[in-house]
Amino acid sequence: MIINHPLLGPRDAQEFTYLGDASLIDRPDWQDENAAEKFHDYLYIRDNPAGQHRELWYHEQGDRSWLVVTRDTLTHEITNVELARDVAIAGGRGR
Amino acid sequence: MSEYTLTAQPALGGYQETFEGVSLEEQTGLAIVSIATPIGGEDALVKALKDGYGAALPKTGEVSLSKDGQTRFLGMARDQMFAIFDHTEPDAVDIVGGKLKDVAYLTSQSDNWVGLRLSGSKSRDVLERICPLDLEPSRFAEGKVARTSMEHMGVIILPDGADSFLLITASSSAASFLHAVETSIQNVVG
Amino acid sequence: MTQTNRISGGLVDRSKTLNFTFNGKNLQGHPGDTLASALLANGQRMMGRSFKYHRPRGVLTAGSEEPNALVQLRAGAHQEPNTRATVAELFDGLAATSQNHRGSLETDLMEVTDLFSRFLSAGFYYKTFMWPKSFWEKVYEPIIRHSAGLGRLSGQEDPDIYDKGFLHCDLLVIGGGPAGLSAALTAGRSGARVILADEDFLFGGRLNAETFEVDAMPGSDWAERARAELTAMDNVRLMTRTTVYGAYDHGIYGALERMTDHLPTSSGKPRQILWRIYSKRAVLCAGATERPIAFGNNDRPGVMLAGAVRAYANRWAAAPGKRVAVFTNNDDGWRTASDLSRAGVTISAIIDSRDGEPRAQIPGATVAMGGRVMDTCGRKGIRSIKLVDGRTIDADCLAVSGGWNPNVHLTGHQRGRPAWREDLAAFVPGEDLPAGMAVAGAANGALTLAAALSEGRAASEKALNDLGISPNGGDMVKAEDEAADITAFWHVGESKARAWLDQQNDVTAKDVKLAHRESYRSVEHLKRYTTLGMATDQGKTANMLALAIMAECTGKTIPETGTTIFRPPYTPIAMGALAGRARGKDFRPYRLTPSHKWAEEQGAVFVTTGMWLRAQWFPRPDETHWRESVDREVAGTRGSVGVCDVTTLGKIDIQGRDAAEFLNKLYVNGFAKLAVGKVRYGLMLREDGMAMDDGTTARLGEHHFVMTTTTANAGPVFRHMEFCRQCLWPELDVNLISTTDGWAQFAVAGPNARKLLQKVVDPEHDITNEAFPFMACAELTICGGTKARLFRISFSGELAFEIAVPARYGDSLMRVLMAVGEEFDVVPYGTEALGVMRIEKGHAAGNELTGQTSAANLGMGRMVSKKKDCIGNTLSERPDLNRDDGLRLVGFKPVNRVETLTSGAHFIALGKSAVMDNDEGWMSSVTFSPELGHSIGIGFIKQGSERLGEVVRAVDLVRGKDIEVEIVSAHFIDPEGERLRV
Amino acid sequence: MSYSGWKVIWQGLTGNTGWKPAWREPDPKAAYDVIIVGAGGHGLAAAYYLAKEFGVTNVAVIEKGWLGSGNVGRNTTIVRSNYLLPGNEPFYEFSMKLWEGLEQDFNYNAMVSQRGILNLSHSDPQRDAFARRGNSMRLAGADAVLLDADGVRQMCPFLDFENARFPITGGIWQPRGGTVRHDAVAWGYARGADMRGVDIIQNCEVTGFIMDKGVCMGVETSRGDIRAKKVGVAVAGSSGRVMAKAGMRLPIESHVLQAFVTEGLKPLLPGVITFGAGHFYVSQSDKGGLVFGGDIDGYNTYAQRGNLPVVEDVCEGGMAIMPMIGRTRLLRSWGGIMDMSMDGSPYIDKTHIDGLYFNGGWCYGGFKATPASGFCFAHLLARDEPHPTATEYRLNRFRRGTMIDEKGVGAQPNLH
Repeated sequence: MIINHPLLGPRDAQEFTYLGDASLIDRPDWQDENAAEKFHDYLYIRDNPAGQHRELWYHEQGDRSWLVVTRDTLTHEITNVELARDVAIAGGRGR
Repeated sequence: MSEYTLTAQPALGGYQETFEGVSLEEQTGLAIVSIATPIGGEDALVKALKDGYGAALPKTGEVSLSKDGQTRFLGMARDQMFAIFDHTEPDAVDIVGGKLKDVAYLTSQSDNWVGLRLSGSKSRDVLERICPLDLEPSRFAEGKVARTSMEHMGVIILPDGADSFLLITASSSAASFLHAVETSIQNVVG
Repeated sequence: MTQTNRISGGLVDRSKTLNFTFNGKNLQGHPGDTLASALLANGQRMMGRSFKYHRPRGVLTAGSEEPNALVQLRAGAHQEPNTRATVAELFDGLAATSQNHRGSLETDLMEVTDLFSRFLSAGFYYKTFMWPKSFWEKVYEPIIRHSAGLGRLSGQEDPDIYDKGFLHCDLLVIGGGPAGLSAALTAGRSGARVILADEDFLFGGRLNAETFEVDAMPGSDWAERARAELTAMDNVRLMTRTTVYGAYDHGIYGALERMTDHLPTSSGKPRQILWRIYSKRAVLCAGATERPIAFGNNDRPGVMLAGAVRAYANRWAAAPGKRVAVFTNNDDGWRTASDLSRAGVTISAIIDSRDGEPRAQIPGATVAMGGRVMDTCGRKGIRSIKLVDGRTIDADCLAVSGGWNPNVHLTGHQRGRPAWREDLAAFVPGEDLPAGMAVAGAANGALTLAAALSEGRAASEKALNDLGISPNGGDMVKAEDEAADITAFWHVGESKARAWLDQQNDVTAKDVKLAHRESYRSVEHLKRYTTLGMATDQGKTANMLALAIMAECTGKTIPETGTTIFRPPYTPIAMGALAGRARGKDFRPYRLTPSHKWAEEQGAVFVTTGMWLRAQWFPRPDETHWRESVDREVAGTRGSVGVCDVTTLGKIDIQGRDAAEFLNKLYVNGFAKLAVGKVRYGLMLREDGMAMDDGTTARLGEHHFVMTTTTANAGPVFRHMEFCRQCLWPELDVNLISTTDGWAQFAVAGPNARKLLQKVVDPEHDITNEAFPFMACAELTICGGTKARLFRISFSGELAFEIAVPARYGDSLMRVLMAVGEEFDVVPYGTEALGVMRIEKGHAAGNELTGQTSAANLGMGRMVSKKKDCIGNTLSERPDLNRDDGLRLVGFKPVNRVETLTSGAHFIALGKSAVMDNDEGWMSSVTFSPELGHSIGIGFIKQGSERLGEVVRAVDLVRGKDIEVEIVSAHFIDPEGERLRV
Repeated sequence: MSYSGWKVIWQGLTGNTGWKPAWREPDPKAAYDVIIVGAGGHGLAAAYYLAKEFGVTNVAVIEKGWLGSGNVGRNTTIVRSNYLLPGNEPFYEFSMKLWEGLEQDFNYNAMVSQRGILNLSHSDPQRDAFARRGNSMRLAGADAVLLDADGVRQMCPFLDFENARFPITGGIWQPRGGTVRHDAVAWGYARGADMRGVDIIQNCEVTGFIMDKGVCMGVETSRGDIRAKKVGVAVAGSSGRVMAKAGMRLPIESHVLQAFVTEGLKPLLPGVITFGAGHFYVSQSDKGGLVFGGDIDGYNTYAQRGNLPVVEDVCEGGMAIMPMIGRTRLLRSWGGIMDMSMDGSPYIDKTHIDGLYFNGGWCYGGFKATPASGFCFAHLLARDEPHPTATEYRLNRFRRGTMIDEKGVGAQPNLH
């Protein structure tokens, strides 16, 4: 597979390490009253879609950036690649 | 005062060989300093680079040069670049620090890496066996830099001439990397 | 022996003669021959035996689809089983032997199995060999396995080398026949970066096998001219002997280039190269494969595909027989008759299953329109054929054509399905091609010449337009379309004798019918039940016939019955090539420590830890057992001072205004308040609450920390930290960079450690206990001004330091430490002594940090701060991780001190039986303690910390040991930690 | 009809015209006691044991494609019970015992071939871990032999002992491990279930679940609604997709595992061998091909195909331990979709929806579990309580913190 890195252009997926669903960015608040349940769902439960999947890849053999890649799990077509840090900030993390 | 002094050893013993169509040479005395941008500190760094070096902040994957041509800034990541220049002592980080003051986070990387220069008309054919990147001259020429993996080893590669590449690889596995390049040479031109 | 069947013409170089042997017989051929063409030229029809019934078989095809003519090529360690004679290029000295027979090829004792074939029909083995039960392993299976396989590996290491590489292009053209050449010329002339690859050693494809004209010259001449033009283009890479075998995601293709297989020896160069081709667009011009017709005894040597017969005559100047008959359902068979007749070969008959007028006048040939071949006669090769109308006709070669199947394989590698074309009676590429791929020529169902040429050009132009390159292909080539009428005809129903479909696996038409009768009706069931299409040719010539017969049985159409899924590789690829250089010591890189060379000089024994090679111990000449060396190293360290290279520990430089806060969130214990100049031990959890890694982190400045990780986890921890930094807490100002390789780091341990270091540390730096207490750190200079870092930390439990210098000085520092340490009898120690001392101190390491153990299990539950958030704290509070009877890390001593503990033993309470229900934990690490003089261990046992003093059994069934052990504190030596604070 | 050597001879003498269909092709009835979704190995085995052991015969097995088209049709055929953890080992040993009597039980020769499985170790910590595991196996009544390097050399002299990057220090050997002809397992269970009255309905896709007041009453299919008292889903690889139709999110990700076979060779390997320092395991089939595999590709996918890096990685591992295989050729590769669970261990459990039962999350260990999985799922469906060897395979175990994590890599499915 080839991942079109937003800063570096197309790179072989072999340079990357895969983590999983991009929802892993959304780490719950430890002081939430349902923190135990929320952390359980956060860590263990997946949508696991057959189709568009937003997922985390780490450019380990490159610029060490974490990326959010939107990829179809049926065809492997990649339609979007973003820097995970930007996604995290846009999603409200770090506020 | 200790009666002993320490002597520096080049990781590959100052390796240098010439083959038909390529030569391969360890770049001893290559100083490397990592420069990381603090959050919100990009403007200050841009200014310090300009003041200290007459250089621009490189984009990721690109190289900018100091005004005196002696220091290259490799854009390694969005918030990190490597300054590389010839300097044999291990105090490169202080030299860069002297120029940039405290606008960035500096880390010595000189001893983390070993530089190898591969040059000659066959150098692309040699790299073709181990490097996944497209090295075609119109796509990857001087001014570009990339970090990738060759034979399971991380490598920073930058063209520094028409048929010349600087290959920067981790010092602990440098012997294995040298072996990989030598094997390519042997398989292609040897 | 003379080349009795060599005829005139062709593309072989008669000016040179090549000597080769087949089953030891000396034969001759010429450059340009394949082994198959040379054998045919020498009149050798029989080339092998089939898998199941050991039927005599000759060559069926002239290409990589060959099911029968498989030979063992070369000898000794170079022996290469299952090589298709049809693609093995002839070279001087080639030695081939036939396969799968006991006795000679001609008199195979195993031929007897053919007599029992009625009992060995499809799937018979699923129905028998079940009684008596014990006979399966003792009798039946050994017999079955004994007859397994075709060729034989030498059992020796492959002596050849292999390489790999990466290529990039705008357009990859797969196949260099008329369509492929046309596509490549168009793109090449337009300035695109082109790769043209063909599995053959000549470009031209069928042009070399036919007598067609292109641009008013023989097709093979045109192909040669095209090759020459493409060769001259800098933007085109031509690759012969290169099979593009797989279409992978995003335009990546796998290709195998055979570099030296056509040479007597590879001369130290790679035998084959595996290329990964990154293409923006690809045009598949893989041609088509002819299929046979099924009829009785259609497997005898001499029965061949008509296109192959034509190819042998036209390209290789080898007549497959003296009297050739043709059986066809399409116009192609007639071309075989015409071409061979023109070359002077007698055509005895043409049997065309279609009605109507003969399609050509062939002198001397019997013509049977609407005719069908029912059976063949002859023992080791055909002598005559029998028609359904009762006629018998002499022939030593029967050329059969059932039509052509487009080679759609690569279009299906991403699970695209082909589509049925009734007019061709064949499957063509479907709609869902791999992204970026187009198909042209015969592979696309354009089975005639002019159509193939123009499709190649058109597909190329379309790809160029997609890429924003203006097509500039020059003049159209001139050629004509040949006659190509076909009426589907699959098998001769009147045949009583067995009609073979998959010739290598011996699957017959009856087997397909049996599969249908027994309800194995889906194509996949059919394949799996009968083994159809599972042989080395992947059923390239067989599958369509079987599908057609199954369709007849079920009353469905062929496309309703199904298609086969094509998977890589297109043709089989040598394992050596897929591995490339990654063999032996080159399997993975080595990481070496800065003192490696020095350690080698000392005769150190090395051990692999991950990618690193570390000194395990340093034997002295008088030591005969590793324990002697290790005990001495431990005693020397604990008694005076020892030095160990600990460079392999991961080092991460952490800087930023929020570095302290970042560490506070990463580690379970607090780091926010760590003072500058101090080091702290930290434990990191995964989000699920299990221990991830541990190590020490030093605060070198207000905004500057250096973390150490375990050797094994350096990479994963760095990745995890970047995840936390970029994804979880993007607001924190913190930057990370690895400095593992940058600093040579040595542990200096033992009561004289300070004294030794005082001899190298420059005098302005005070490292006395008062100025530089336990857990202090500093940046200082040594040996007259060399920058260094000093950490007062201890893994051994002794007064200890770790000293780090830039890696370039590592070798030198090791030598200096040894020299200045001479007066203290300093010992270098390896990982084994390191391990002994850490077990004596009860420190957890890799055997304890298994990813299955929590902070509580490790006895560090109280370190997990409840006052702050950190990775893993919430989920570490789950009930089953906090059970009262949870596992705890404790120490163990054998009750009888002379007993040796073993790692991996399980704990069972005294008086209970050794079964899983009574399992209370396991011993994780053991060592002989030189200081205590007996074996000790640490391990996990339920409620361990509350059971100190209790005796349990350590049961090690796999080593036959069962001993009583006492539960003790894991801190065997200096439990109060006095030594490390002096 | 029952199969035997005599039948084979008699049929051979009479033209092989008397063989009967191995299973019927029935139309679905309006209702069953139990519907099992998925005619893969586990689903068919569950139906077989429901009928044979628990007397529940009014059962349908519903399959989207052809029976056996799940992972039972695309694996590397290995059976073993060399597990470490108490939650797993008794279950897999139960499975091993069922394998050992399977053929006589269902009157179909699935070629259970117990030629042993050898896991190589390349370091002392790895040897220690194998000892711990071997003892777990022995405590659970399974067989395990710890070998040193010489022991391995005696058994497999062709391995690379002289020039290895990761020298072989020993191994753990389970003599009763081995291989089974995978398709025959599906066919044997299908035939056995069919003979006992189970309807196997192929080419019938489940499109939804019939729900009434939160209770599952049956399934909607491409061939109409079919009602049932209980519905069990055993569609590993597609669990995410199918259970989503019941509104469930699972602790599962779908990944592809590739497998490979070489051209047929004369006998070469004694049993199953696995490399402990790379990703490679191999056995030789009764036809002579080397059947091998390695790691999953490592990214979520429902496409039954993999990519080149893993192919290379696996072959590199192969050449690293047995450099004699360089000149044999890889013939065919394929990919199967795995339910990768969050701790590497499976689920056999009731769901929170009454009447709906789930079997999945087998990672790449599903084949060897087939008999026990079927048996335990049948037990759960018939009696509404877990079989004693499958008590830990609960969907809610992560809430309690009872992970069954053999590899110790945590909640990252692609690492299991």
